[in-house]
Amino acid sequence: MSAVAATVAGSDATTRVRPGSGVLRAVLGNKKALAGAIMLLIFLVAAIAPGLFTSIRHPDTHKFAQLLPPGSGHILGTNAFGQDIWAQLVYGTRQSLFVAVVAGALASILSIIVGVSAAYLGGLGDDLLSLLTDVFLVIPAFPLIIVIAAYAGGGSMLVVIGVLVVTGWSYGARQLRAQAMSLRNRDFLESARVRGERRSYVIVFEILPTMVSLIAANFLGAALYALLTAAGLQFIGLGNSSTDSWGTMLHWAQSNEALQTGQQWWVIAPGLCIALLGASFALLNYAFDEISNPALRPVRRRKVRK
Amino acid sequence: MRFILRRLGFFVITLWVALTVNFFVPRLMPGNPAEAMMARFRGRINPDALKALEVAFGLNTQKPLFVQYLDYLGNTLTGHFGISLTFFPQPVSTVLAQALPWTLGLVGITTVLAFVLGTGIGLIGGWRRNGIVDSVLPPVFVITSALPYFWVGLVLIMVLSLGTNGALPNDGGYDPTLNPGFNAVFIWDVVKHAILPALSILIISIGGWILTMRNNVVTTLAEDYIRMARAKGIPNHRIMINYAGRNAILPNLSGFAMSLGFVVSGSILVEFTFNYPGVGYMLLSAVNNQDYPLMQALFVLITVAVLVAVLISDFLTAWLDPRVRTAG
Amino acid sequence: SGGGSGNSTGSNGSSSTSLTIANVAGTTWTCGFNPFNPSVSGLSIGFVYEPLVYVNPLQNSKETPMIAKSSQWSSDKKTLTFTIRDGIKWSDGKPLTADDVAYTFNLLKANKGLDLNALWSSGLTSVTASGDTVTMKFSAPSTTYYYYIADQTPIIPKHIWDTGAAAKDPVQYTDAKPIGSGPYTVSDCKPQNVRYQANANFWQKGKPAIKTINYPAYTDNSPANLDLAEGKAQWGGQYIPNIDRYYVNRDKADNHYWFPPVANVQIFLNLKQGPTANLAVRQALAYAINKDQVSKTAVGGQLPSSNQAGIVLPTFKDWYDQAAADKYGYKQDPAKVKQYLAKAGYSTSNPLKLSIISVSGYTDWEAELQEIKTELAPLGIDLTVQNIAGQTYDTKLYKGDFQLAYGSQTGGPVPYFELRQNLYSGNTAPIGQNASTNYSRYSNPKTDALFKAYPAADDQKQHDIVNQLQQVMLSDIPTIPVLESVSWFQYNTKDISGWPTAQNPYALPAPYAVPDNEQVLLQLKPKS
Amino acid sequence: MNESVESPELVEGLGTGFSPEPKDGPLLTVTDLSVEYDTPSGPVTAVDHVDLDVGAGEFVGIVGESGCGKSTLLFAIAQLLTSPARISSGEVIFRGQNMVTMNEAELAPVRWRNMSVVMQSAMNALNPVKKIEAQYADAMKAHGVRSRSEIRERSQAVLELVGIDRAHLNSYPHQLSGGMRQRAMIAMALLFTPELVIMDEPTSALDVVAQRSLMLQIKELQQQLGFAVIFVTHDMSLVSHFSDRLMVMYAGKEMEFGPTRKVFDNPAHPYSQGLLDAFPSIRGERVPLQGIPGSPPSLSAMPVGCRFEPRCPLRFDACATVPPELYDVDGVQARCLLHDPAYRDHAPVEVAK
Amino acid sequence: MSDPAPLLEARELTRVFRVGGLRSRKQLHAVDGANFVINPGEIVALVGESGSGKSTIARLLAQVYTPSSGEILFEGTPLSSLRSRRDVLAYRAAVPMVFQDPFSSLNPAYTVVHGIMRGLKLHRPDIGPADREAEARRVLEAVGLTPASQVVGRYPYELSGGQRQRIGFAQALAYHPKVILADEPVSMLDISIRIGLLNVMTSLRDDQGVSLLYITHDIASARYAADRMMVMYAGRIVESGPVEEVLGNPLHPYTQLLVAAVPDPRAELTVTAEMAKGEPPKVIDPGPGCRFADRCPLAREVCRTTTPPLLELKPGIRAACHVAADDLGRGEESTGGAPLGAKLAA
Ligand SMILES: Nc1ncnc2c1ncn2[C@@H]1O[C@H](COP(=O)(O)OP(=O)(O)OP(=O)(O)O)[C@@H](O)[C@H]1O
Ligand SMILES: Nc1ncnc2c1ncn2[C@@H]1O[C@H](COP(=O)(O)OP(=O)(O)OP(=O)(O)O)[C@@H](O)[C@H]1O
Ligand SMILES: [Mg+2]
Ligand SMILES: [Mg+2]
Repeated sequence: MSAVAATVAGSDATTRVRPGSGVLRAVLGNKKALAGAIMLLIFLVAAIAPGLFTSIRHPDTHKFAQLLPPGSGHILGTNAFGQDIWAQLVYGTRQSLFVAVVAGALASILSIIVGVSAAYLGGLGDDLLSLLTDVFLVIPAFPLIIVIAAYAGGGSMLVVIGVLVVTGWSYGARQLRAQAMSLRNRDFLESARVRGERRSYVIVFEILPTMVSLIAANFLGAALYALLTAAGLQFIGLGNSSTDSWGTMLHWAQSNEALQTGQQWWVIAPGLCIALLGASFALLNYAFDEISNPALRPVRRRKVRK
Repeated sequence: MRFILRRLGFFVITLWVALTVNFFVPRLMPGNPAEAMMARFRGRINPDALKALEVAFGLNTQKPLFVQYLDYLGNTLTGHFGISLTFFPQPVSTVLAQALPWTLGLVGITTVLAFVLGTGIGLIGGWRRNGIVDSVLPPVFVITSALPYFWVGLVLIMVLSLGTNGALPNDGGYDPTLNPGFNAVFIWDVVKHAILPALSILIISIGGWILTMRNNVVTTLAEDYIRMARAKGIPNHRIMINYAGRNAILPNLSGFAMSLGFVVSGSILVEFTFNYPGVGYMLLSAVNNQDYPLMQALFVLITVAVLVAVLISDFLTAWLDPRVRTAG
Repeated sequence: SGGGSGNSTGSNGSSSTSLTIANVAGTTWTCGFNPFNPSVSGLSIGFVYEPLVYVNPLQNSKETPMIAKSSQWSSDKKTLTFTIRDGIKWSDGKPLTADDVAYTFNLLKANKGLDLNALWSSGLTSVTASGDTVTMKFSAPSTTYYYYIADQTPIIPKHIWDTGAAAKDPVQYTDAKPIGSGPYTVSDCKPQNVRYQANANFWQKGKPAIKTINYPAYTDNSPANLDLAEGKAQWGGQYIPNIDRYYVNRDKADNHYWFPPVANVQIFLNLKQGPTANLAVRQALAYAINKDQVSKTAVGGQLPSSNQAGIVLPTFKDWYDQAAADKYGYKQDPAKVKQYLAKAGYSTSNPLKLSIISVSGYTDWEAELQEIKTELAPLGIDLTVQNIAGQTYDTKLYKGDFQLAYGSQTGGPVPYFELRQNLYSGNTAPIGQNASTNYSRYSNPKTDALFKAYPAADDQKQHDIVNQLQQVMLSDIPTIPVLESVSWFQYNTKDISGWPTAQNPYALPAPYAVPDNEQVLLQLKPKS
Repeated sequence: MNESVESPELVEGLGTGFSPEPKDGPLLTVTDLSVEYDTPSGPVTAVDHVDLDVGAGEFVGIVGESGCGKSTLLFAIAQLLTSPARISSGEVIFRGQNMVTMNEAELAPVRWRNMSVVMQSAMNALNPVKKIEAQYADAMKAHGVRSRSEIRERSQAVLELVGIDRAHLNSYPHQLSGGMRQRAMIAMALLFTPELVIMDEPTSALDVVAQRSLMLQIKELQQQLGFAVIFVTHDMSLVSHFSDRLMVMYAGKEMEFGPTRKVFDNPAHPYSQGLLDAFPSIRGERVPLQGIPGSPPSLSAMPVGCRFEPRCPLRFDACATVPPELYDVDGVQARCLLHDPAYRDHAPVEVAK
Repeated sequence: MSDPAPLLEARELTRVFRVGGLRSRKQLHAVDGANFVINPGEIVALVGESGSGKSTIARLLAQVYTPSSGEILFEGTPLSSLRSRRDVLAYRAAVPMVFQDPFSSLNPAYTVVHGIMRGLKLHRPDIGPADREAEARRVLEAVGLTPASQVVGRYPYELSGGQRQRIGFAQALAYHPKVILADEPVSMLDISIRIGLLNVMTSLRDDQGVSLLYITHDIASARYAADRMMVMYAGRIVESGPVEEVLGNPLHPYTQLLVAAVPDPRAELTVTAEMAKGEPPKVIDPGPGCRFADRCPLAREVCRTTTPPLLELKPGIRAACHVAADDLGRGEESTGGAPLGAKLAA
């Protein structure tokens, strides 16, 4: 188990930035994170108000001539079914983002519950929860998801989110536990108890706020995992192929030989969107990494006298 | 010794959990193995013949669940996974033996390569902090490691296979009309077929190694013992490898095993994209063919493979890091 | 990419005697060739094993004698006699006799697991050989079984199958080195490829003209498609999206396709429960779907649209009752939909909500259902598509646990087969129990009587019966045929000629259609 | 360079071979040394124009409060600063060579063989994943000692010198107690009997008893082997008995530098005086003491005049504006305007003496 | 004891920790059978080497740890009988603790006054929410963090170790405590400001009658501030008594060693012998006998077999040493430690 613990080395460095404004400032002050935040923002807008980006309301059912090239009134052309690829892309944002965010959030919550209670309980409870975490960490998730999705009949978004959460929480739990463990030896928690605070207060108001940046980093990691895994599932046809999402688009593109029949955009665009959204998570995460490990912060370059 | 026992214990428990999940997932879902059989031959077989088949293959057992569970554990441990429905009537184990070498070859070599390359680049990047390597690579690889495996595969196919008029093949493990054997033609063909899938895995997984290694090195460089090594007059390149590299790699080493799970996941998609005849691809065809015995056996196989890798890297870490041994 | 070496010497036409088949199997080969194992029978029947008689579904069941040089029904249609051709040798040189034929059928009797067409449980009572004849006795008139007996049962050599592993358990027998009477033998088998060699002992002298066949195992459509498009494989049997752009355009002179329809892809409507138990609802649905549009958008027109009578056209055009079909005039008609929905009690405030099950992974079905859903929405029918795993799908389908189900039947050489699969009450079961083919659970004594009369009837009478069955389809709407499933067939004429075409439909052209493939293989010739 | 090929002194000779020869000038001369850290809000000066000299075999103590730049000064002397720190001015002349202008290759032979470093926390300064012996061997191999037996012998000799069983050569750092680790570090510094050993708070992590015993041992070794020591601490009383000369630093500047006894008996700088007054004694009468109110200035907001001015009990107007220089007061250098002839009249009697 | 009702009293206070793995039976005796009292208005110094159990005693008193055995009485009431939240809170208010490590005892997510404000809310209902900030400023200034307004809005990472340590002390002051458990409250303070906080402690005692348990390594500062002193070694209290007596005339060999080791710039270096080598004391599963015996130059056979009890060897002075007890006989002559010290120096 200790070997596993080593993977999160560095995470026990004190969280140096306070929650709220601090995180915001850190993100704004980091170029990479800023780029990530801007990309995420654009996707968010597309998810909330797709109408801003396209005038087509129902990209699945609104049919045009088939196989139109890009331009020609369709930014990315139309596909073999006569659907406008750009419109599908825009409307696909919502579900992809939704799955990523919801599964990411639920997995993070599960991570927090398991990780923090393992650290806080200590003793046998910790041993069991840690074992559970490690087991889930090691069991290859994607094959398991495939097996579950195959049995569960794929399709339903609920099932997909469910399996993503079940398989996606363990990494975060391990990190949060390590962090909480390092907090456990920190006197401010004991100081709070000596002050006379209740247990619940200690957990919610003393422990959690100090882990904000790690929790955020975890959420982003889990969301990225959910995004990619869900897209992978949809791509191989284990998702609900009648919903608008990027993974589904890729699935259709692949099963229609899009690359070979001059519909490259049908493949490139949704993949690029997944990649960009994923990159925006990863870039934001970069900032949180730097927050929780000050050693990683960039230093200014300067000519050094020799 | 205690350490080894502990790790072995973890291995056994994890395996048991995986096996148990594997046993109960199908049983929590509608349908039963006999119906799976039926599904496989839908429309091509009459119900009477089917009943006879069920009997012939012992699919109609009505044993209590617990007994089935024990049977299952026993069979799994002895490598008896039953009969594949897709490759009827071959035993699943034979089918697995066919797919395994491909995955081991492709994913194994690529993962090790990604690890070695990534760690090396990360070491240099972290060592020459703010150097060219360090200022370009991290942002680039932050992005590449967030790419979907299958999509990278598709783009590579488009650019390097279709774009070159098939100079690099984009499907299968080798040209099926060649006769497999240890001859140059065949081996070259296998290598050619492996290039694009390997590249996809490499592109995506190397970034993680570069970044974590770089970060570890940067953190390690702040340690006093590095300064101490410099004070001792040890040449820079030796400090980089013997001190910074060696200490920074430790967390990565256990990460290596951890990440195998992710790489295996990715390789499934890569194998799917390239129709590479490995374990992951077989898993998906098992899914498509509703070949549940095969599916479950593949899952067990992958789990065991990852577990063994974890075990190996644990021992390796313990061997390299004395603190782990005693901390237990 | 991994393709065949079919025309490796293409420029120098005379020596191009090898053929590569591209037909996605979804798996690699197991190198078993047991013709009674449905997973691998496609690799042995037609190549190695032959039927008694070839029955061509595309030419009104036209017969081509193979192992049997003739056959004869008794007048009561209860006894069938085959005369076995002289001078046929197994590929190991031993002669093929009537004994082998009788042995084959009696093996099926002894091993139910081999009797895939349920011959022995549907009336066959005995099979005996004497001299060069084989006599089969039935408990009832059974002309409809002729197809299964003569065409669908491969004949195997007794001297191989009654010894060793085969004798011990013929069901699980691998048959790795199959001995048959067909035009080819297996010369080499790898999981990735089966190679066939012309059978030197084949009874038709000078045939086959193509000496080598490669049959690679394609686990996925795309590589097979690509090999076809690039001419590396010459005989294809699969769905290629955008086939004109993808396939034909690459080599307009030599890349061709022809998709003769064979059966229907249809919507099964649950007649026993839910909204579809109401005829008006079924009628509304029948008028709601624009089948041509489904064909066009979902599959690029590669599958033609079906008719409500359920007669596959043009394959069975002789059986089609145009007048009856015109009377009903099923085609998309919003006014009629509205009218029937109103009759069934649905309106905009109380819209009809239906769900349809389909198999996940069948992307063509998914695409078709997407289109249907799109078409139904503006007509006030809210369709939910559930793509579920095949196993779950089957369970639901068999047990009647669905509202609508998208699916298909296997059909046969005449419309009778598919209609019987759909409508005969003997093929159904109460909700909750397994129905064998009649999933809508249609049951009507009058219809059943028609099916019972059919085997003993003469040709004219049989047409009559099929006309009445079409009436049932049109008026009761137990299922809604949407598209016609076809025999997928792509072929390359650069180096090989003799392919079946719409003008000369001498056999079902798909490489996976057995034993039709034997007919094709016997016709193919290297171009010189 | 030619030092690197010369064979190391025999272990047996450790005790006797070296005699501090006062060559021409002191062993180490630091002049006008300044170190800056680049921070996001601009460079800050952590060591500000410090002068220092160390004679052969001399024990020089440096004291000062936390953060006043002691470690930075040491690392600057040993050329061990890493980004974001850099030397912005001054030179470090060691054995006649200016270390500041030497490159890594030129420094390598000097390091450890002539000048070694003992760091504050042995736990961090020893590589946790290498055995003690391997860490000793690394240092020796870097200086051309190849023979295995010689490496082993030497390692054992130095380890025993500091009173640790030779068996511990095979231990990993975490298997040793804090005191033992610190001793092992000191032993490592003595591998080549260098002329100068730089020690950065080598005892501050230990408790009083262990601290005392280690100090005694260091002093004993120094007298036995004759190397010079620069010893940094924030605990004045710790060096009071051991150092020959003492430098008091405050906020990056040296405030007072002179023979230890003189500084203790007669502090020339109000800050030194304040420090001494802040130490309660365990002997003699219990008298109420007064600390120095306030706290050291932050590096980014240095007072323009005397850096101690805001806290100084003896400050006068000019202190806030005139930066004092080092004045020689009776053999002691002190940076206080009170010793400037121009401001002498401001001096209260007690301080001027 | 002269006082009938000590403020805090420990009786046979013991705390063992299980160390090692899950099934390990090894026990670390951090505190073993400690008996002591803290009276109103006195500062008791607790000194001893690192790991001897000083912090553990403080934590036991603060109820961070529960005793493995033995009992703590607060104003005569056993702590184990405090059940209701009100009683517990009352005890918490009366006996606050200042933690050893200022880097970890402040929550990095909040401004430094968070602890003070929460404490006021919990323990000083008399102060309304509006006045809390003023009160917080008052206690901050009391510990020398002037002007308090500059400190109030800061986060811990913006303060130096010394400043944080004073925040911890201010927090304890805010509750109107009866006893402050101060675990090395000045260890991180620079020498120049350390004495200021010690003066705060003494004036608290003198002006408000607050008692303190002052835990420290720094013997000189203990002498400066404390009235009584307890010396710990390896989990046991080996000597206790009035500060001047214990330091001027140490009875236990360990105390003597400790006193001799304290550097003093004003005094001559007296002891030059190599001292106190050898292994650190064994606190994991210790056997019977004096735990200092292995390092003690005076150890006898009995020291290794019998645990010496903490006996009152002189009025008000207790020591746990067979040798000292023998030397002093049961008589009360004050021959003192001179002969011992001489032997030690030899
Ligand atoms: N990386 C850095 N960036 C900016 N400032 C730094 C950095 N490292 C040190 N400093 C500053 O340089 C000054 C001197 O630090 P240094 O470590 O030399 O102090 P010190 O006297 O050794 O203190 P201590 O007694 O705590 O070891 C401090 O004020 C510190 O804040
Ligand atoms: N929670 C714990 N679990 C296990 N062992 C502990 C725990 N807390 C303290 N110990 C052990 O108990 C012993 C006494 O520790 P304690 O912290 O009381 O010593 P201390 O005298 O305060 O030392 P220091 O002067 O270094 O602060 C030590 O050996 C320590 O390792
Ligand atoms: Mg320092
Ligand atoms: Mg302590």
